Amino acid sequence: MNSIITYFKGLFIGIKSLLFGMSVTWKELWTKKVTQQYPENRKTLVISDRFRCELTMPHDINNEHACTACGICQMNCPNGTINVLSAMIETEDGKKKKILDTYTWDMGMCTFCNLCVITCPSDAISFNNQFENAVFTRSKLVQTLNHKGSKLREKKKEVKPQSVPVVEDKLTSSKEQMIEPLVETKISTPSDKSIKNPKDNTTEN
Amino acid sequence: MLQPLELTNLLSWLDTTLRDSMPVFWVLLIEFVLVAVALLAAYAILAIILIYAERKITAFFQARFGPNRVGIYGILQSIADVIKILLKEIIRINNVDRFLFFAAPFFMIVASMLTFGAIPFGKMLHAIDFNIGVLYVTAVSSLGIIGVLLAGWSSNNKYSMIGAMRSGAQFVSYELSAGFALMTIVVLTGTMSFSEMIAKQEFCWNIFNGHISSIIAFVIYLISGHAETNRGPFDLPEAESELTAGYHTEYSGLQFGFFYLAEYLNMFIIASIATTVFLGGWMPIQIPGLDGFNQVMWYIPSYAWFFGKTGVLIFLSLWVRWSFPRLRIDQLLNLEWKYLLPINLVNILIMVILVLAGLTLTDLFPVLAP
Amino acid sequence: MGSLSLFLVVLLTGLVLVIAGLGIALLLAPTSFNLQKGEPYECGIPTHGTSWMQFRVGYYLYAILYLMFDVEAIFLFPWATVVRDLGVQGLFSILFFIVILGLGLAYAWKKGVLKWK
Amino acid sequence: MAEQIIFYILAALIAVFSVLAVTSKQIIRSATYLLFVLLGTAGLYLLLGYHYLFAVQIAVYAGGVMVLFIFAILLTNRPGENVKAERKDRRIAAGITSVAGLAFCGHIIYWNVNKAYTLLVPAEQKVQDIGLKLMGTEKYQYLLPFEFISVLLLACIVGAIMIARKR
Repeated sequence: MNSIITYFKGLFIGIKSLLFGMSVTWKELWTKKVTQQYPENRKTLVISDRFRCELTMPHDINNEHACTACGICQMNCPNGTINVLSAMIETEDGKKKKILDTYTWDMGMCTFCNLCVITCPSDAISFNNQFENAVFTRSKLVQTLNHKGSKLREKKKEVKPQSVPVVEDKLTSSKEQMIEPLVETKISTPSDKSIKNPKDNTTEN
Repeated sequence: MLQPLELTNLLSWLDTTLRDSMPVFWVLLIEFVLVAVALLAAYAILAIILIYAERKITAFFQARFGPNRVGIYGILQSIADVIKILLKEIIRINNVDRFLFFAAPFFMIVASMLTFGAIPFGKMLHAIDFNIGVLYVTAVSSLGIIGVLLAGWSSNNKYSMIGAMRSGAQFVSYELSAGFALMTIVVLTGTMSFSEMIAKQEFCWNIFNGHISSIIAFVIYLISGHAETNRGPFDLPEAESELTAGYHTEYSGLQFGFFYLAEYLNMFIIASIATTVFLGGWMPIQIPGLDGFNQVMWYIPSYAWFFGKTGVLIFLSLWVRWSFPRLRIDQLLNLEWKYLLPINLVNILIMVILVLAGLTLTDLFPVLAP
Repeated sequence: MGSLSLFLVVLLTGLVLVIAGLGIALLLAPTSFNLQKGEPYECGIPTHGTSWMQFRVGYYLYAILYLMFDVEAIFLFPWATVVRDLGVQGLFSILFFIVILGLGLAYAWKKGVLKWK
Repeated sequence: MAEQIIFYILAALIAVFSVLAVTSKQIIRSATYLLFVLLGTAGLYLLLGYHYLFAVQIAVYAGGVMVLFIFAILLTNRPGENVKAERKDRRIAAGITSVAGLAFCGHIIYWNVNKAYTLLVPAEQKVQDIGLKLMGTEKYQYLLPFEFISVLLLACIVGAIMIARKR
């Protein structure tokens, strides 16, 4: 008897739940369609700021960048995507100095993990939002990031006197901490330093 | 009655002019060729329309646009698909049973074509009209399962084999329910011929005529018909996440296309049989006594009524398909053998009682009888 | 003759559709030979053994149950067309028939045949 | 005339596929050839105008029995293997028996074909008539056998379940 009751109960509950499921899809049928029609909506397309598309090395109007050719990004890259070639030059005052010669980045091997950007001590590189990256040959994926004839930006002492020791701290600190700033320092421009610094100081204390 | 858009006048005019000008043999030959061409054209065009409609409606159920690149609103998409599938290589697989591998698509297409030919598309648009119409349709459509089983067997592929076995078990199970559901209506109308059935539904569709019993039969027929076509929540034989493509995994190019074609046409056939048996077929909506209204309804040609009703049922099938997750095989067989079949047997007896006690609508209100 | 010839026409239409389709495809479609192309489509590792092997008994049981009920349905169809003429006597004779077959279904249910293991 | 041509085509198909069904080395192909034989028989029924019987033949044999055959073949140990050829003396004996059977049946059919031919007139059978005959209780009506069929089918179900469950 009990089994008969469960049989009919199951039947009616089944019918009810089926009708409920169909009502859900019926509503879905009339919802606004969210598909982006890509080439047509190029003008209005919004790409999230956090989206990592292409590694770039920002240059200012004087064709200067911030890369000191230290090679930390190259060492931190898990795939060996980055290749930093440096050159030695002699400055006016007779000192020998290492400067950047070519900075190549192979997009085909990049996993866009952002480690290079996080670890860069001088915030010379960043990911931009330029997402249309398709090319016809694989060799075109290998890009040279520093512009022709560019040189290292001279440091202005008054902007951030404390920035250098902090960066060193970060490098010597343990590797787990490196994951943490991932969210905050999406695009590290020099102006971001003011946000980043208090955080680093707290971890230090 | 004035019926300006019907094809009946055209057809009878064609027949008489042919008969006047040449011997009977040639007339018959020409008419047969015309029937064949019409069927082929209808088959192909319906397949193209159905594929487009399915893709578009599916997209809307999933909050996206669907095909909209090839032609305006993507209407040329399925034509492009047809051309593509014709240009695809038919790959020769090692270790298959070549004769059966080749023969399987024939079973699929011939079964669906023989069923397709028995559908009354409109007034006089009816190729095969046996007096056992309903039984003929259930019998012939069961040939398709042979195609599925042979395809699965001959491929010598484990996925295909399992898919075919599941499909066989599923098809034979649900074939029973479909047959019994149609039998309920045969009890009600007392005829198995499609044309007589339609004639009896002039003022009162069968689904209303046998009220409770008819509606149960209708729902059961839709469920089991849907299951027979291996679609929607019942697509275990080709469950792509576990069996790749089921019984037609090894088929490529147009040979695969035939399976695809037969699947879509079977969807249409199930919907159109349900239309004919339960919803009055090509008969327009008629209300006894309101001659003016009936006349207006007749201005809409009968084939438009037929395709309209069938289209609604196809939409229902797509709606179900995109609403529910796939069943497990034990759930599938339970649904048939523990729920649908016993309910069906009881339902037939209820219908017999309704008929004998004079409780059907046409018995209660004789004005509804044709 | 009329229905038979129309049936033949429809049958031939179906056959012609497949043959013509395959013919067009063979003319238009490219062919190329590749040793790996003819392999059975599986997970990527070469197939182990044949797939023509022994299967479980469950499928067979469902098929035989189906056959019984199919034969029953075939016998019920002629009866279904004459329910009105037969009256109450027909109802009782068919009630007996259906109940006996219902017993068969109940037996199968009780024995656990309908349970997929 | 056209009916005769169709009849001869169907007869040839049935004969050829019967032979193939027996001689084929693969059991699944045998089953398929047998299916063609059964479909040919269905064609003969259609030729005679027995639409009901035609549908029964297709529904039961194509839909039911063939599926059952294929599932049953898959129950055997190695369904994909070729059947071994019989010993030569057995083959000769089988050949002689079948030829003798053919001669015997052929003789009977040949001498009685004129009588049968006058008896059988192709005519469309109405299903309603079949239904009335099947359910009637008078002479040449078949209610009792009809009811017994249900008992027979019940016995079949029970038997099949018993056999299959023993495995």
